[in-house]
Amino acid sequence: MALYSEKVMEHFRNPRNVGVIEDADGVGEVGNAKCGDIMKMYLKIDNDIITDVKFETFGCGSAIASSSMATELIKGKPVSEAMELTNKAVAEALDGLPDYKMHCSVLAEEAIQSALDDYHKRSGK
Amino acid sequence: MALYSEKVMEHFRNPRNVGVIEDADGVGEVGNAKCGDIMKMYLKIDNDIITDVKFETFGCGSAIASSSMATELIKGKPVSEAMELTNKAVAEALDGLPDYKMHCSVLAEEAIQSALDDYHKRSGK
Amino acid sequence: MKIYADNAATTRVSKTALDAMIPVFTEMYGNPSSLYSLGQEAKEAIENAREEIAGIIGAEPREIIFTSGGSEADNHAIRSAAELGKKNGKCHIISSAFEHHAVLHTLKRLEKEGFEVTLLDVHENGIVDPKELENAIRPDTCLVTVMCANNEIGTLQPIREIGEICRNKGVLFHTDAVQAVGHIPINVKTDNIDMMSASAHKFHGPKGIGFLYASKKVRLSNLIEGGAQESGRRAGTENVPEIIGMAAALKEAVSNMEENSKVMKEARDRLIEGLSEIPHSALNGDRNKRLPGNVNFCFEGIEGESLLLLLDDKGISASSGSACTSGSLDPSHVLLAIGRIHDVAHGSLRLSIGEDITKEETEYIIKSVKEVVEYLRSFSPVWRDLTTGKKQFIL
Amino acid sequence: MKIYADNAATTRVSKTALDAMIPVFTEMYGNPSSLYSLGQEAKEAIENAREEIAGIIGAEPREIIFTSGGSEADNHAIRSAAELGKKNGKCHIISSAFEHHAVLHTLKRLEKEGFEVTLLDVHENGIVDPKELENAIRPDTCLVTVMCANNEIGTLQPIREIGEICRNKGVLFHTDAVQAVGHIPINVKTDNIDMMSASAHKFHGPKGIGFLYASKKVRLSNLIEGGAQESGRRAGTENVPEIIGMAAALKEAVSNMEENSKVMKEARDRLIEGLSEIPHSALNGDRNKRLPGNVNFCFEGIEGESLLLLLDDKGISASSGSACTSGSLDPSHVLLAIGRIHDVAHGSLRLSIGEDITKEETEYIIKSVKEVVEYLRSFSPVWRDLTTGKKQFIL
Ligand SMILES: Cc1ncc(COP(=O)(O)O)c(C=O)c1O
Ligand SMILES: Cc1ncc(COP(=O)(O)O)c(C=O)c1O
Repeated sequence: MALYSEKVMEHFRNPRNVGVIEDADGVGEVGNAKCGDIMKMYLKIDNDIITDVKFETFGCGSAIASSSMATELIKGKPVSEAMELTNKAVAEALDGLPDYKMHCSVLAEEAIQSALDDYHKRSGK
Repeated sequence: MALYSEKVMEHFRNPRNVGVIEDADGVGEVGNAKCGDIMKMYLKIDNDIITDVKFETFGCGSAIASSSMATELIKGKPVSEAMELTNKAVAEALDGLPDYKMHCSVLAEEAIQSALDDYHKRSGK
Repeated sequence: MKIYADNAATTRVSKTALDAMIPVFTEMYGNPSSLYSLGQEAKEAIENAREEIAGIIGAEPREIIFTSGGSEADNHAIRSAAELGKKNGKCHIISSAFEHHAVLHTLKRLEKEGFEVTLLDVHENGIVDPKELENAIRPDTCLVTVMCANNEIGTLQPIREIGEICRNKGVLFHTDAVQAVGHIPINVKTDNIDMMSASAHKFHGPKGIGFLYASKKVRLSNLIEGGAQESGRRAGTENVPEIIGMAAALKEAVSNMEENSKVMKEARDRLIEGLSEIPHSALNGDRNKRLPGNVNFCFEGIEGESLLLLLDDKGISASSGSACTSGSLDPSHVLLAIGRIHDVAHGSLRLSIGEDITKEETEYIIKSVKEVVEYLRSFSPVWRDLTTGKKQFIL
Repeated sequence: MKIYADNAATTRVSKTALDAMIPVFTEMYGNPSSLYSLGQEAKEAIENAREEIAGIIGAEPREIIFTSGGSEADNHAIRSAAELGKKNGKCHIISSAFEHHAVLHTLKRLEKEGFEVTLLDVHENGIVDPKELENAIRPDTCLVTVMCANNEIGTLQPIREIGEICRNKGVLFHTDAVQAVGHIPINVKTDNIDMMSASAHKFHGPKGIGFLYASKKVRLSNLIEGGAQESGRRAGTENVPEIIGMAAALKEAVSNMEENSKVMKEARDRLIEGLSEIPHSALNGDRNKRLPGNVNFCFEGIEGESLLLLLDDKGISASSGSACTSGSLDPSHVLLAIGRIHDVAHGSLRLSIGEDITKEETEYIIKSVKEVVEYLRSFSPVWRDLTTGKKQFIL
């Protein structure tokens, strides 16, 4: 009954895929500082496969962990699969989030979707 | 800050002048069982001197101690002096009573006065 | 000999409970609302305590709210039900004539605010009649609050039946189980209880902590406003050590309940037998439907306080009615409620024994009470009038 | 290194307080309302505690009411004043915008019941202006409640001046002194205080116990109804061990106050100096008129919770605003009240140090906070926007 699961803490402490992709094929940013959470996702996509993904997050422990987990879940996956990513999948992969932190996983889902939208827009699909 | 002073407890534990005077010159009873306190005083009076006094009390610790102390205060004293006995004197002689127990000392005063009234009535004074 | 026979007033904190508390005071001292480990450890500990307690009474953890004791729990439950009732235009509450003051005084306040209160008769045996309760329920009744076990005479109320009636009529049912929890089996589900108050210091837990069980279907309003502790239903930094002490004490009490109950009942029955030998005495409350540790007598011709003080001198701690009402001059409202007239009600004695009572102690109590009653009667003007025929014996 | 720097949330129970409590749990366990020796010993002990506490704050013993903590004391004081006010047709209350929720939420409830509440501005420095208070008082003002020291930013309010104004205008003055008692000198008489709340766990006493000082001229109504404890003003069996623990802790805190204060101020000032070196940071609350142990900063571009968790990993327990408000998504109402905009208020850190802080620990905290802030900024999209000029720095 700690605040967060071991998994959340592990991803929070050692977030995967932190950073920026300068020549990203899709970038998405969701949330706002007023609410205390902003996530920015950078995607590198090759042949409809997400070959690289990076994130930047301003937010609480679960926001950082959710970002990290979301990037892990889509890295190396086809775009079509990434488009199916749900916040529930992110939360589950983290062994759950406290009720009042579920919105962090929602943000992660939205950040990915937003980056994918950007990719689709740019690539004219 | 015990419930009662040492003096009260001492008189409660070893009440003086407990009992009955069969051939009393004055008898007084005050209080009622409904309120939880009844005191009965028996006086033997010789030449306007209270030569003996006994009491019976139904009541709490301070009622018993007040009865005991009151009898001590008037024993061997002239009737005139006994008539001056106040509840305050009884309470003070007991090193004080809790506020909500002061009525016990009042009862003791009244019991004495009632017995003296009886004596006066009987003796036609 | 030193015998503590006032366990209905309060109990000694058990070693188990104390041992559970001490490290919390000095090591696990974090605030459960704090995010860092020390705080979350404390949070985890109180949630474990909540789960433990919920399990014992057949509730869900979220249905347990920690309070500062039985009085707060009673106030919280009744005020909440009243507020709900008011919203629905239901301003009638049913209770019994011999509830604890935490209930009765709360109801008195509500009367001033426009509520109507029916207090059920508790009869000579100190037990509410479920039929009478059923008849008292009206369309505008918003709450029935009847205690589980009376704190003075120990009589057990037909909680399950009352709960069933309330459920059928759609009326909320609260029970003040402060004297019962940890002493007799209670299951809020099978006993049809919507709200229940308990206090740790009655079952060898610490003073100043208790809990309110409130079924998840009941929306509580706050008695104490502030932070979001207890899911927003009770503000204030949690009394972590005492919550943990309470859970430990309850667990211990419940696991030894059967055994303890047997010991206490045996002693209780011997005490009743022995004290009944005192002439012009009477047991208060039903002979059998009473708490395992409760013995309550009236002795005609004497007054309770002097009896207590002399028993104290003999090493016996006992009480004359509720501890809370001492300092008052009126005799116990409980004894009046079961029909004892004032004169007799003043001469009452409550012995509430613990599970560690020995046969030797039991006999010592009987002997001591007999001696003291006889002594006090020896110079009681009331006793004189009774024995000389000037007054009629009541008992 | 393990450093507990969240003493404003709660404190470790001192050895003195624990040692005072332990024998009460298992030996002096009588109910203070009981007449026999064991009960009267407990009664005597709590009355001694009451006298001790009263002496420390310049009150009379009968002006101290024991409560289950600061929240209950706040609720009790405010509700009582409101009830008195209502009787006299006075339904206006003045408070400040950054009170603890125990005060603010009680006021919100009163608003629903028809009261009008004016919340005074606390300005950028986190201090109420007595002139503004004076101007806010109306003929129908029944209560002014302004805290002694803020729990988040530690700013000290001009209590004595506020009290004087209230006294002159004939308005009751309550102060929530939960953060101040035991930490700075307070005398209810010279500080013109009519009612004051305190909580033991903020000065190394136990959780779940506090007190309300209420001048004898104030007639309190009951928040918790029931038995006649606390002269009929607060029902419920007294939390004897914790009352005694509280008195012991307060006595200790007050006798070491000067010394402790010196140590803490030195560490506080060094922390402020050190953390000010972090670019785009700002101290919250007045630089000098603050509690000896309070340091509160905003760091632009990062969020508080992740800061806390990483500090926890480094052994430092700290907080981001009131412990009670964690779990909420809104940034602290206190930081908003002093004019911090949401974006910045999210990135706050409160360090509330104890009297046992060492120079080494102070330096370790500075180093750790710098590291963590830098790390979090390294992947903060907000920080990127600020440093790349896409957004303007606020701090
Ligand atoms: C200023 C202030 N008031 C009231 C309280 C509430 O005190 P408690 O948690 O003891 O109820 C606190 C602490 O939580 C506080 O800091
Ligand atoms: C039946 C009953 N209800 C309520 C209470 C109040 O409990 P507390 O003193 O813990 O507030 C008591 C005991 O005093 C009690 O016996």
